Amino acid sequence: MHRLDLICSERELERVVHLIDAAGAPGYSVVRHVTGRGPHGSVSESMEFSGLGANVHVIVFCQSEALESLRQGLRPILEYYGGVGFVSQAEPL
Amino acid sequence: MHRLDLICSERELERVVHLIDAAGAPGYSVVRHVTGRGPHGSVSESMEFSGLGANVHVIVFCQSEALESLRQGLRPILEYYGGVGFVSQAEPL
Amino acid sequence: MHRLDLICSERELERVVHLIDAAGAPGYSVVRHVTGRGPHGSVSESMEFSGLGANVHVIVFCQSEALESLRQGLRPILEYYGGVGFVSQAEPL
Amino acid sequence: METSLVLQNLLSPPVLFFALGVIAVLVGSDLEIPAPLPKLFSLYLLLAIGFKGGVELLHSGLGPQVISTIAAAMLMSALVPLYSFLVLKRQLDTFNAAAIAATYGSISAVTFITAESFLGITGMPHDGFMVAALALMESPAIIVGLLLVKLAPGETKEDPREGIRWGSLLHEAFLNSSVLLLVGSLVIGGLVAAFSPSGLGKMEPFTGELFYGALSFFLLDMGIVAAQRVGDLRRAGAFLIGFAVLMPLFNAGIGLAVSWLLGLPQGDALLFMVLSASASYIAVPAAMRMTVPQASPSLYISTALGVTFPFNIVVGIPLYMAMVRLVIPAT
Amino acid sequence: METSLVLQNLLSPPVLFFALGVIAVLVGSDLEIPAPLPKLFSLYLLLAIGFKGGVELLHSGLGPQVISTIAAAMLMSALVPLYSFLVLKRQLDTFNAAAIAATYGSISAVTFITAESFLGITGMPHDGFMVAALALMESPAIIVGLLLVKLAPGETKEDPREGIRWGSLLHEAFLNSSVLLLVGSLVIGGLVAAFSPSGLGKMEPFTGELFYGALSFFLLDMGIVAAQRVGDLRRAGAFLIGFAVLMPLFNAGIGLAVSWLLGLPQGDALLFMVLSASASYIAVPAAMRMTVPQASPSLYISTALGVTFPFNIVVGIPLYMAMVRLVIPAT
Amino acid sequence: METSLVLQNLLSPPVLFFALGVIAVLVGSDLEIPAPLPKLFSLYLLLAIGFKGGVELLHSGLGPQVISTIAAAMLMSALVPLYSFLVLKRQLDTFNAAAIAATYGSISAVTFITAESFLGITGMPHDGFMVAALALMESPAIIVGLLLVKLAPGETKEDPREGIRWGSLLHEAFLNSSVLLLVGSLVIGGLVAAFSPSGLGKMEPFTGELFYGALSFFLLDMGIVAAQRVGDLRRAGAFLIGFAVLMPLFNAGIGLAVSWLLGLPQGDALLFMVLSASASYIAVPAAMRMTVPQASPSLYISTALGVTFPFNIVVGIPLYMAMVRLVIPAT
Ligand SMILES: Nc1ncnc2c1ncn2[C@@H]1O[C@H](COP(=O)(O)O)[C@@H](O)[C@H]1O
Ligand SMILES: Nc1ncnc2c1ncn2[C@@H]1O[C@H](COP(=O)(O)O)[C@@H](O)[C@H]1O
Ligand SMILES: Nc1ncnc2c1ncn2[C@@H]1O[C@H](COP(=O)(O)O)[C@@H](O)[C@H]1O
Ligand code: NA
Ligand code: NA
Ligand code: NA
Repeated sequence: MHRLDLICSERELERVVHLIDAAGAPGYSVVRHVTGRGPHGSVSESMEFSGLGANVHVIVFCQSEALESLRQGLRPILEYYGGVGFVSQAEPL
Repeated sequence: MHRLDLICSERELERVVHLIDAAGAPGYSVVRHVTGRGPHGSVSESMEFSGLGANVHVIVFCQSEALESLRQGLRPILEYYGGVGFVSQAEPL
Repeated sequence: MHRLDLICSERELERVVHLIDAAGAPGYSVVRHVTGRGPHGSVSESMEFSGLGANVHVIVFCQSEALESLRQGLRPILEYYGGVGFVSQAEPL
Repeated sequence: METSLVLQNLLSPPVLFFALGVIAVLVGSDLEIPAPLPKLFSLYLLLAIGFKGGVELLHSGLGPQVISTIAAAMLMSALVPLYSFLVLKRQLDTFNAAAIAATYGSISAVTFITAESFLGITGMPHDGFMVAALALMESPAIIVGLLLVKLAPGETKEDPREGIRWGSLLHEAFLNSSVLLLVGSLVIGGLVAAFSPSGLGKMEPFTGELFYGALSFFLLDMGIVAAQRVGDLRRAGAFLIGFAVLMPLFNAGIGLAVSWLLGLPQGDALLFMVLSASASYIAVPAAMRMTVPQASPSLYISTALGVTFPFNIVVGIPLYMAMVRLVIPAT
Repeated sequence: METSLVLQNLLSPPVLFFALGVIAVLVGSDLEIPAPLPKLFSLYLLLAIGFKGGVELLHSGLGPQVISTIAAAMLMSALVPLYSFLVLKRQLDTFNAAAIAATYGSISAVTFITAESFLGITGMPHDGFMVAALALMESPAIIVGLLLVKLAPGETKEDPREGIRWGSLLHEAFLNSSVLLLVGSLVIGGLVAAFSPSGLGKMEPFTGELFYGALSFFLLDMGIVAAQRVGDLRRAGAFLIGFAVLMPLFNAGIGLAVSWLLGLPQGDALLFMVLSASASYIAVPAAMRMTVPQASPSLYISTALGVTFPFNIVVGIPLYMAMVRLVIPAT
Repeated sequence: METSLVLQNLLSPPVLFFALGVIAVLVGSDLEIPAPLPKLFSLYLLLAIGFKGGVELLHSGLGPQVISTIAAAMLMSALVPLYSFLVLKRQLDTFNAAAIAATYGSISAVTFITAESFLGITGMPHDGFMVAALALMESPAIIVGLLLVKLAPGETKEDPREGIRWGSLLHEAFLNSSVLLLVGSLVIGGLVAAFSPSGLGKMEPFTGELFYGALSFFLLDMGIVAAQRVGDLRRAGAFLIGFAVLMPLFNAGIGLAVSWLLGLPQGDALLFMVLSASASYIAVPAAMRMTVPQASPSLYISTALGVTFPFNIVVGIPLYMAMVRLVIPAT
């Protein structure tokens, strides 16, 4: 099976979750309050009180078909709003 | 070496940690406040004040023997209470 | 591409981030409030009010060159202060 | 039921902030009170209500009426799950029926607090020992809830930790964080009032003056969380929604009858009704998640928090007050 | 401008704790107020200011001056972005110019609160309806900000969700969490004052007495966050830093003229100037992040929070007070 | 030692809530105060104690007794680690001995605050400048702690950042968040009292009235955390547990002698003893973690927090009070 790691702004989380559901993935997990740096600058939690939010790390374990469908939906979002997605292999315990 | 990613309810964390220790794994890391969705429905932090808790993400880097022993102990818990476990390869830095 | 997972005390985070920037990695992500156990004992969040802090989980997706340079810088820190680093393979979505 | 009473409740800060939380969700605003801030308020409210109850319990003493009221409350919390289970079993499997039944046997501290604040506004006195009743109504419901599952034939999956389940259930029933904090603060309040009374005045700004505002703030979050449950409710269906409104009414009626038999004054009778009518979304869901993982939290939390809680807060409290005034003579 | 006025502001707890936060960053201390604690204070301040404003708004009523003041405030928040955009476009691309312009059209609730506290110390009265003006100045600025981007030719990248952008913009403009909490608390304050006045006294320790200390605590965090922006500022350059000081001065001047035209008393005029002069780092950045992701948050947040906010808090408020005293006769 | 004194301390809300936290852990309850809520209370207590101390320091002024008391306190915090180290070296390696020694040279702000509250209850006055002593006792202990490691022959592993260690140690010693917040709030309190006195009354509900309740709430968490350390203690062994009880007693004795020499009144003498007797679990562990990573946090935190802290809170404060009454004449 595949493991998808997605890191993007938490402002995009709702849309990402819709895509994951639509792709038919069996589930997903979300870690909030992630900070970091990428091509668009650094993201901290210091503006959290303002509603700006930090990043989320979304993990999806899924089969190739769901991954393909997710890829189509996620790429434009990552390109427009920033964020990264990486795929690796993982087997169920 | 192996990398085990385990996501389950934080109500089961204590038992999982006991299993990890018993399996002789050299260590583990825990991320709390994980939310998500799986076959048993979605888990949010909104009931956190009630003591219901959210999910945890447990990461274990270990050798095959510890993994095997962990597998025996974890599977019944994941089956009974829900949650997922995935294994991938990782090498020490 | 490579995926580096680094777990160490949050007191070392600043120095680790400097190393990542210096190694020319395209970015990184940080999860705070990580707890766990390793060869040096267990780390909880219960002393967080004291400024002692818990662990951080740092994720870096990067190419081999950056990884090599990171390896040089990180190893002495992990040896001196504790913590673990693991490398696995991951491809961009 | 006088309109002024209804209005005064509806337009009190706690109820209005609850409504604001509901509205925020309905209009899709991103208003949220991030974890663990709601936990801060929830811990604070339990601590403060326990402490104040302990102080008042010391002043009222442990006379026969106090003891019989507390006993009646505990009995109530064991009986409600029994007949609730019979009703729920008509439509649900054993696991979900038992979990929801336990929820309704137990109590909602915030509903109790809101009723207390309402009494404060209407100037009707009540006794501190009612907090002791509140504290002791969670454990019986949890135990009866699991008994119902255990005694239902052939339905239990095997728990991977065979054998230790009962121990951890009793533990969860009596030593879960909200019971412990409530009972602990109650004892502390009594001890301080008895032996260190100069400490009372110094606690008052924290446990007393701040209380109402903190309750209002917490209800803003409760409104958000309750409204987020509306989706689950739709899936739960008309049967459960009906149950979540009618069962509290029925329980309030029983509570009123018991109060009358016990000879409770009006204020205490109202609180007894509210205890009977309310359903737990604090200690019980956590206990059920542990002991009956087969039951779906979305069902028992949504009914208790999404329907019964707002019903009691908005409609129930003034309605029960009107019933009290009809049945119990003013003193 | 009397020195005592400047001193009294500079040496008030909120400003001093702000300075302590700045110092902590400058000396490299590890002092931090971890998330989500600042959010607790930010939610609390909005709730309390709204509630108190609602109570006072009920007492002052919705007369013609109230309505014309609110209308003028909304107009101001739509106009400021327009001329700010023209200035900013000389050096910045459309996206960044529009985002910063929107920021300056909107308001900073904490600057307003600090000015209110300053009025309290100097004993100058002001009206509660100014909070309504505050609440209504965020939405127009957000809308004008996006209009500026949309109407600039050929610059928009395609949003992956074509079409739905306008809906979600209006949503963000009117229903973002700070506007909703502010307006909601304002309405609640008014309702409680009108129908459930016994609730007012019970809220007072929370929304009233605690307020000043909580503001001071929050400003400690604001000092830390503002000082962390200094690095970004260096990259932003002299043009933006100049803009972040001169534009508030200019806007305060316009605000004073409008106040004079409206016949506002001194206290209200000061608040009107502060609303005009302040820049948003709460609702607007979140809205811009969503609708103009091409703009760099480090630019619009750093100017608003790193320069304009401390400038207003430290220098602006007493300066505007001196201007008010020159222009508006005392009543 | 009068029993009423012991009882009044034992049955005060802060001590009882500490006990409740301990009990929660012992019975295995899931009661927890999740991070970062304890940090909120810890920051609040430092801010409030500093602010109040600054106000009082301004009133008492910086006379010779104030200066000599503060100097004595700083000396004490440098000496205690030296003789503690000699004792500890009999059983521990250099790293652990030095880290624990530094811990006992420094102070516990919460123990100090509890002693202040106890003075308040017994009606014994004390001076605000004792807070300045508190604030200045952390840095010397940290520095001496590292000197002990550096001067011990051949034991230091090479730090990957050679050379910069001293700079970052001094930085940590003087600019760590608790020292900075305490000293900063002290200065702010003094400035406000001197130049902006109308701000004092507005801060009072936050820094004054709320204080006692917030302390009690925080001690609930401290009880939980201290009790969680019991397991570590068992591993630490009888030697360290004995040290953690006897060394505070010894230090309190020295503190009493110094107070007598300085001619301090009873209340100040009690506080001086408490400062001498208490051990740090706030600034020092963080500094030691950074500068002596070879030492095991479970040892130095467990002794300071798991033994010495509860000992001082429960037994020490009334005991020191009895000693003060024997030695220092009432004024
Ligand atoms: N190479 C990377 N490795 C790990 N995380 C990254 C990387 N690049 C970006 N990120 C994360 O993705 C977030 C958004 O990146 P961006 O908006 O593309 O700058 C950053 O704040 C980081 O948290
Ligand atoms: N396919 C998946 N990928 C990532 N996380 C998952 C997946 N399935 C389940 N989870 C996580 O595991 C938790 C428990 O799942 P369950 O109880 O089996 O529904 C969910 O709330 C998710 O956080
Ligand atoms: N084998 C492991 N798997 C996962 N996390 C680990 C492992 N070993 C250590 N850690 C993490 O690294 C932190 C520091 O380890 P150490 O200081 O080396 O004991 C621990 O507290 C754990 O969070
Ligand atoms: Na009930
Ligand atoms: Na403005
Ligand atoms: Na000491």
